[in-house]
Amino acid sequence: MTEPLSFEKSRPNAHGPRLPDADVDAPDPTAILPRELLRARPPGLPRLSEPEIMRHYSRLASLNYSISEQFYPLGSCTMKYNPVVNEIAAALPGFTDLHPYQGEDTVQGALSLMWRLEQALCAVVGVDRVTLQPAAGAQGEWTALRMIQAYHRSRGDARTQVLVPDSAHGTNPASAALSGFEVVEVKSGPDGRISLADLDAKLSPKVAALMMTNPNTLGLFENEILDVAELVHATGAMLYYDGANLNAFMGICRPGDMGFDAVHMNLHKTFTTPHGGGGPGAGPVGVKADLVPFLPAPTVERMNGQLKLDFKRPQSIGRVRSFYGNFGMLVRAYTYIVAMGGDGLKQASLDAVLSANYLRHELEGLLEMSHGGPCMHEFVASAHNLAGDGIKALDVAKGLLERDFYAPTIYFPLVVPEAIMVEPTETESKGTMDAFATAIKEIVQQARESPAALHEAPHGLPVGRLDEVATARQINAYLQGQSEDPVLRWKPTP
Amino acid sequence: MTEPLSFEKSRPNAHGPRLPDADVDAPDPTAILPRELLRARPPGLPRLSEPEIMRHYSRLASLNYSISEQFYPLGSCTMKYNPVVNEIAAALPGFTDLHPYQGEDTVQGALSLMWRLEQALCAVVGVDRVTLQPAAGAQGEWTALRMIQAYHRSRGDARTQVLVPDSAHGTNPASAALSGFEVVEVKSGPDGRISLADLDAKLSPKVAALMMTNPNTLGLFENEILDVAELVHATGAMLYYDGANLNAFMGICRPGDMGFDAVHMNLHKTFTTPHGGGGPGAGPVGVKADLVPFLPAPTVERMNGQLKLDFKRPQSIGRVRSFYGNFGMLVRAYTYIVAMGGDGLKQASLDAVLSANYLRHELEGLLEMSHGGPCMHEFVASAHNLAGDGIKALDVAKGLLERDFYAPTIYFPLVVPEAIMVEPTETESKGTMDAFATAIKEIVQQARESPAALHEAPHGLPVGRLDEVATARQINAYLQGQSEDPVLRWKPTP
Amino acid sequence: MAYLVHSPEERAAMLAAIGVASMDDLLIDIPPSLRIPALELPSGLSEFETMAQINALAARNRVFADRLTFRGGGVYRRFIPAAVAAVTSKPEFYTAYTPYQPEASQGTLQSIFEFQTLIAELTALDVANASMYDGATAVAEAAMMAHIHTGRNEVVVVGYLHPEYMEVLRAFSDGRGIKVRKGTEANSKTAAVVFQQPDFLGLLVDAPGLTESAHRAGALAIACVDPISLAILAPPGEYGADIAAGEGQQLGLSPNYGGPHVGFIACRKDLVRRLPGRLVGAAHDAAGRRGFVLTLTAREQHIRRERATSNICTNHSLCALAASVYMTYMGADGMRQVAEVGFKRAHALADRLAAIPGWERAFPERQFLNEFPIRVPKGPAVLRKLARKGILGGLDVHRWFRELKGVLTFTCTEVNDARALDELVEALGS
Amino acid sequence: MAYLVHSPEERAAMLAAIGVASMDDLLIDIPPSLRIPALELPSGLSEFETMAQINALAARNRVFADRLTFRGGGVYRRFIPAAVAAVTSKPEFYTAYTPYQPEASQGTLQSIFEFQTLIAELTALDVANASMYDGATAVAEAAMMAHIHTGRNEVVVVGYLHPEYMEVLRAFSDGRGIKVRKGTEANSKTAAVVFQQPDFLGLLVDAPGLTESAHRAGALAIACVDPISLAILAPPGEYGADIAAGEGQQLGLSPNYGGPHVGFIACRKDLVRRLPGRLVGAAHDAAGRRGFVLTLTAREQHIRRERATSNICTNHSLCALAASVYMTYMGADGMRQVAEVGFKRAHALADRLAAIPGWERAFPERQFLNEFPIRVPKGPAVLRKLARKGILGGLDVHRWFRELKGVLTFTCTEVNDARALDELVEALGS
Ligand SMILES: Cc1ncc(COP(=O)(O)O)c(C=O)c1O
Ligand SMILES: Cc1ncc(COP(=O)(O)O)c(C=O)c1O
Repeated sequence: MTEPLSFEKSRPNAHGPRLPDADVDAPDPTAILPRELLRARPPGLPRLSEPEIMRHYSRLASLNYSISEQFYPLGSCTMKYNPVVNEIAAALPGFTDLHPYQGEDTVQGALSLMWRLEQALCAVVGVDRVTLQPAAGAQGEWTALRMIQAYHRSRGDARTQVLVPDSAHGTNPASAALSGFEVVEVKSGPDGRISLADLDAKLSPKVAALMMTNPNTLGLFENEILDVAELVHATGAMLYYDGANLNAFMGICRPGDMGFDAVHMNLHKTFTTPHGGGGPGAGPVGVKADLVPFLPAPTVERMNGQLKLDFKRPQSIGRVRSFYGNFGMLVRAYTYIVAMGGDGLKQASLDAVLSANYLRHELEGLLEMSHGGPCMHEFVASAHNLAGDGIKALDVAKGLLERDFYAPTIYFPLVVPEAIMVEPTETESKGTMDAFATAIKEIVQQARESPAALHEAPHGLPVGRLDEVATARQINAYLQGQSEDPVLRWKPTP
Repeated sequence: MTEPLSFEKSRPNAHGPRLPDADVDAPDPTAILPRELLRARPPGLPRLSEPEIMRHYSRLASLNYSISEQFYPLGSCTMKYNPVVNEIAAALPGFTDLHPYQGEDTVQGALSLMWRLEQALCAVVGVDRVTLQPAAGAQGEWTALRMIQAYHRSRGDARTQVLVPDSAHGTNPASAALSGFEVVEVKSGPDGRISLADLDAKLSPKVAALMMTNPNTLGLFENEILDVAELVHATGAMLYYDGANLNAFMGICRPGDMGFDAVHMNLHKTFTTPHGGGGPGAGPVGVKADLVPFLPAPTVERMNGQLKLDFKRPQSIGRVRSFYGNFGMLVRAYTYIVAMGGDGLKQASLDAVLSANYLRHELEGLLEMSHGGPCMHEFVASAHNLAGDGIKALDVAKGLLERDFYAPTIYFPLVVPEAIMVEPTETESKGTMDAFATAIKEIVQQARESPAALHEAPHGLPVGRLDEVATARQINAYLQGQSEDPVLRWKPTP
Repeated sequence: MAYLVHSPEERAAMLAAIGVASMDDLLIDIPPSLRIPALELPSGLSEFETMAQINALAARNRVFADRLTFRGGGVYRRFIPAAVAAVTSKPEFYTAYTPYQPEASQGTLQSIFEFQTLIAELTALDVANASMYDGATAVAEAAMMAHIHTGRNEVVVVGYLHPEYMEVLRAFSDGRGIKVRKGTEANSKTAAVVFQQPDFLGLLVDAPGLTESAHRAGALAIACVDPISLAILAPPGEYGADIAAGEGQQLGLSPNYGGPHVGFIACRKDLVRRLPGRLVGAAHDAAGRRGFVLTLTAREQHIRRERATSNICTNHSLCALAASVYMTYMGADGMRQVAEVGFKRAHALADRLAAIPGWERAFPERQFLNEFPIRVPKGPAVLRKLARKGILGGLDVHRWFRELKGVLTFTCTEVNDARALDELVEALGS
Repeated sequence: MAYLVHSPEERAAMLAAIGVASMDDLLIDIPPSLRIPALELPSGLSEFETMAQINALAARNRVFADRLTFRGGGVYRRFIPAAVAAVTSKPEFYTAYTPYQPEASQGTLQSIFEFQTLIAELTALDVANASMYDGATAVAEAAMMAHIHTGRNEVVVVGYLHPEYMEVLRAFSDGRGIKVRKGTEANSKTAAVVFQQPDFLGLLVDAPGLTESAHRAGALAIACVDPISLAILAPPGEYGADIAAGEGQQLGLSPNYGGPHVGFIACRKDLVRRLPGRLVGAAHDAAGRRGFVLTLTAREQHIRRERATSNICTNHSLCALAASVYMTYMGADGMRQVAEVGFKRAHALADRLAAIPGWERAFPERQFLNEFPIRVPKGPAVLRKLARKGILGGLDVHRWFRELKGVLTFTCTEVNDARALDELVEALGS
């Protein structure tokens, strides 16, 4: 099945929507506004009738794999079941129809939800306060680093470096750079954990913070985390927690207890807000007391039995985005937390760890494992052992697509060659994991017996492997004026 | 893609739902109720967690073709676009959460909707009153026949026969039989219309009614309808209109004006309530004044500015189902009528006729047409011309499935050999119809060049042609005690 | 005119392709005297204005909170898992037709096959059909099955069958010349004995005994059952009833002012060929893959025409799907739990109501599950008082049964939390 | 514990397969001192109880009817076609991740490609990206692009830019050592001139003139635009602005108490490599079939890490999808019509409000579209009075701008019908 672009289906004067009339006595814009402020040519939007539009998007939807239909073991992304009741909660008019500039007395339910969510997240990660403002994980990182920067500056301490492990996610160094820091990489040791020796070597009074995730991106718990924290704190630097991997230990242990000073969480991972094909998410940041004065404004505060938005925070780093965060996602995450409870969240993490270890065990012997077990909620395998047959991680991924599974994260973390990062989550059954292991077994066999066929995977999907290199080349040609086709957008054939 | 049965995925003690506790002091049922009234063995329902259930049904959904994704030219079924706003209207708590035994003063909005819908339907078909009670078209037929029966009986006239054209839908004779009538078939003439001569021959004082649809199931307007009506009425019989084909002439002409005394409508065809994979629908029946006393109770009446349910209808045929009809479907139909308006409904019918004639024209030369044109909103072609290649209507249907189209109605009406009944409706674009014509062209070519391949169609769907004969044989074996497999339900392997 | 597609240019192009000058040329078969100039209805509205109208209608209804709804009588407020609407609102399900082309309809077909199995399990009978319109027509169709099967022309209804089901049963019977009799005993003319368990008032009947006496007379036993009750109560199959029929609204469907709901019907093996409506069975393709098809269609109107077992065509598939999702979500344990919660709360409430001066249990010697009759002074006034406090009180059944003056039936389910019971009792006291 | 899957038996079987005795054996890497006994949160609830809590929270908010909402300030009530939610609520869209595997993500990829095209058409610029978090971050990222492109370290903001966008621009700039200056003129240090059209008060600015003067100083011109306004107003591409950025909430998204909404950003061809975030391009497979892929990823954090154009990863795809459905549904004509309806109603309202004794247009010499500032005596009291009557009156902008004491901005869109304007004026009179 394929589907043309809406632009390609468009016809002039196709039946369009009926809309209300103005019904007041007032002149047309063209009668009042100066000509140079008016649009000369109408925008080339497609013109399609409602029945055609609905079919168009229904057909597009059916071209996607998604958690709703497929196992989606995308490591580092915690693709767990998105509860339908969350969607109902978030669609309540009592939430969706609130204007962000309504009076606080008219939004006590919304503020209460934010307050309670903040309390719950504080309990999960062990911090003193949480800001719900950041729109996603990356923005949470940057928000936290700006608070750390403000903290140091407030003490007259102009620190210029941020340490980032070599296994870190790309947003970590990018967020550090966006905050004006120099990024210094810290090496992993042979056991996949951060090298204390290298850390020691890189630490200095110039260092503002070390960014870590735990379990790290190899799925391994940083068992020397307390030593790491001591080393870092000893130099006056702060410890930052990238919460992408929080699903590993809710109710089991807490980043705050490990010594982390600031923690971002991805509500669109751990707390089941759907990923939407690339967002929106939400990236709240929790901080220990030292950093509280620097939280973005406004915070939600309780005063005289009423909840208020507190904008008067003199040391605040200010605003990182408009309004109060992705409120709709906060509703979903809070609904999830209420339904799961403390007991449920803990069992979720236990099951996530159990599932990952089970699936890891089933794949051992088929794929190389990056490091010894046990793992936490995810593990990194490698297609390295298939290299002799000319097979790469990419081929394994495509072989999985062909077998009705989404693919694990591949080529990340960078420290593992041909990395295949698998995160089953707690909401996948043993039966599904067994079927996945069987698929990997088939693929490994196919790699040996008919690698050429595997190179051509996936078959039976809407398209085969797409030539991304050619695309990049064509864009280049366009940007250099050698071609009329922008490649990045549809253009009518002249 | 395939999907096991929920029963096959079930595991004992799989994580189930949390439910509220009773929270009151009261004994267990087992402590009070006599043992012989208690269940001995729990029912064998599947046990699955919510994430698994949602994936199960999501995967099942993706195995279906539907109007939302495919052209669905199922003749006689009017598979037009189902507006999404109808679903929103029907899901309003102000409608869904009404108990049927609430006081009338608390449901004035609901009664008003029913009242207005009745008025609108009266206007569309040209009758005096409409009952909204019947659950579907077939029930509407039966309801109307019972009213006609009651009418004759009220006049001391015990008529025992109902005339049904040979091209009629199966529900027509079945509904007549259910009402205790003897069914007498009336022949079609060579032009596909009812034969006046045969009608005349079959009419007698024993005849209670003639059931007709117009345009008839061949998509042809019964151009002698006024003569038919005169003949029928002259014998004291009534004329009944099967409204399945009403989409052909809303705003163009009215069954009431043609002489029909009772008219059923399929809201799930003409008025866009979705068909749900086999219902629920709604089959309101409109009647002329003579039949009004016999309408099912209750009707909605206006008294002192309030709307009331009127149960006191002494001549009523009584109730044909519980409560007041498929109210949720009435909401959808009314929403559609408001959005379309009189002008829109008329244009819908004009476009439906135009589309059918256009597609008919494009297919002429590829398939045989049952009769000459013009047609109304649908037309009947035949695979007869492919018989030389051993190709049947069924093969054409499967070839269409393979090409991402749902199939037309086949083998109906019975009067056309290898019938292929095509109804494009007004909500399919010219582009879609052109693509369909191209697909038929390909199939006709394939029928000539490689009929064996066409016999094996469809490829690429979840299953190939299923052996229905074997199924019937296995059921037979089960029913005769020769097999343990009920075939009609899943059974655990012992 | 919201849901049209063609542009004026396309209309012209199609007319030209057909080779006619105007739409009138396509409508030549319609006698000119029949043509009307326009449809006398208001003009179409924008979606925004349409919804404003519809919202205004919805706002003119009064919705009682589920927790404060104690009225049942065949339609109940229950917890409906969000999963249900998430499934039934999938366009792939709700915009498909009856699955005539099995290869392109496996989603619908498999879900019906699962529904048939779920109902068969719940009723402990051999086979269930794809669905009926509602409980009333399911019971009536069951009686028709018995009539065909036994060749007998009388149906005996024992006890308090839902009065609307009774009316529909009479309507169905009337056409076929079958006599419906209220009574207690079958005789040699009786095709079937019909009883409801629990009955319309919520009371339990001696289903095993009634079944046995029906069989003694050579009649079939038709049990009209509440599907949730079957998590606790003996199912028809366990006590030997031949046909089970009932209303599935409680399985995940909203009250909806009475519809659409869903009827179900299940029977013993030897009655399968008498079943009305659709039946789905397992089948295989040439490659040996399992799939599902409509089967035993020789019973149905499109094949058998006037000799069909029923005229039903469109049934209530999507509601059956809702019921399947509900039953699969709840499982046997979940259904048992909600049945027990309702039982306990109703028993607690019955005691508290019977303690109100002047109030008394209507049939104190009879057992009930989660709905029960209570005799009160001035029922209508009580109900009006409760309504003023936002409570939808019991159902006044006197409307249907002369002998039940002053009798209200109250219902409790898992949505009526303990605090709601307090509120009801307080409201009555005040 | 609603969303778990494993049975106790399966947990045991998996532990056994792994070869460990208990979960503790899998958690050995966690220092015992870090283990906590339990999470200090209430126990989980049933779905029914969960929703009772959430419904209670929602009920503690006051929703103003859309037709009686005259407050804007960056977030607007508009007609949202039902089609929008019908698309975005499809699980195939909302439960997918960023489309890393193109063969299994064509639905998401093609819809983003369409979004990019729609935004490019609307802004009349060459290329748009896949989406940003919101209007504020889109404007800030646009300024970062200008900084990278020109190598200059100052951004000049002209006129009334949304105060929250200004704050975010400052936050972004602060980290990168860029100076943000309010002013009117660019100079040789200026990377970009930023202006909003219409501005925060709803007033039109001389966008062509500002663009020209930016270019004269060698700076880029960044236009922060209202997408609906572009159906009427000259788009950035027509007057030569280099980058357009803005907030897409009006394109089919609810106010949602401020989010999620969606930011968009479009630019001239020569700035494409500076764009933050995802970009989708057309590609072909070996069989020549067209598909879509994420492309130019060398700009992004997962490849370029600390040298990426931005740190953005997860963006607002589903909101961009909503905007695409909206724009496709409305088409150029539909967008023009709603823009005109808002324009006319706002002009009618402005006249009526300015006629109230003591009230006067705040910038009578300036043009506006559908939002306008008006100076009133005792603004806060006026708003309180309106709120009591169910009307969400204008926005008091004094909160952000000291010079605008007593100034309220009122907004009209297609949802504020003529009768609603009457009600507003009547309420003010009473
Ligand atoms: C380890 C890690 N850190 C940070 C992020 C960034 O989060 P977001 O995509 O929400 O910005 C991700 C998400 O992909 C991640 O996996
Ligand atoms: C011509 C005709 N009459 C009657 C019916 C029966 O309608 P329903 O399926 O709603 O009972 C149909 C529907 O298939 C039909 O096409």
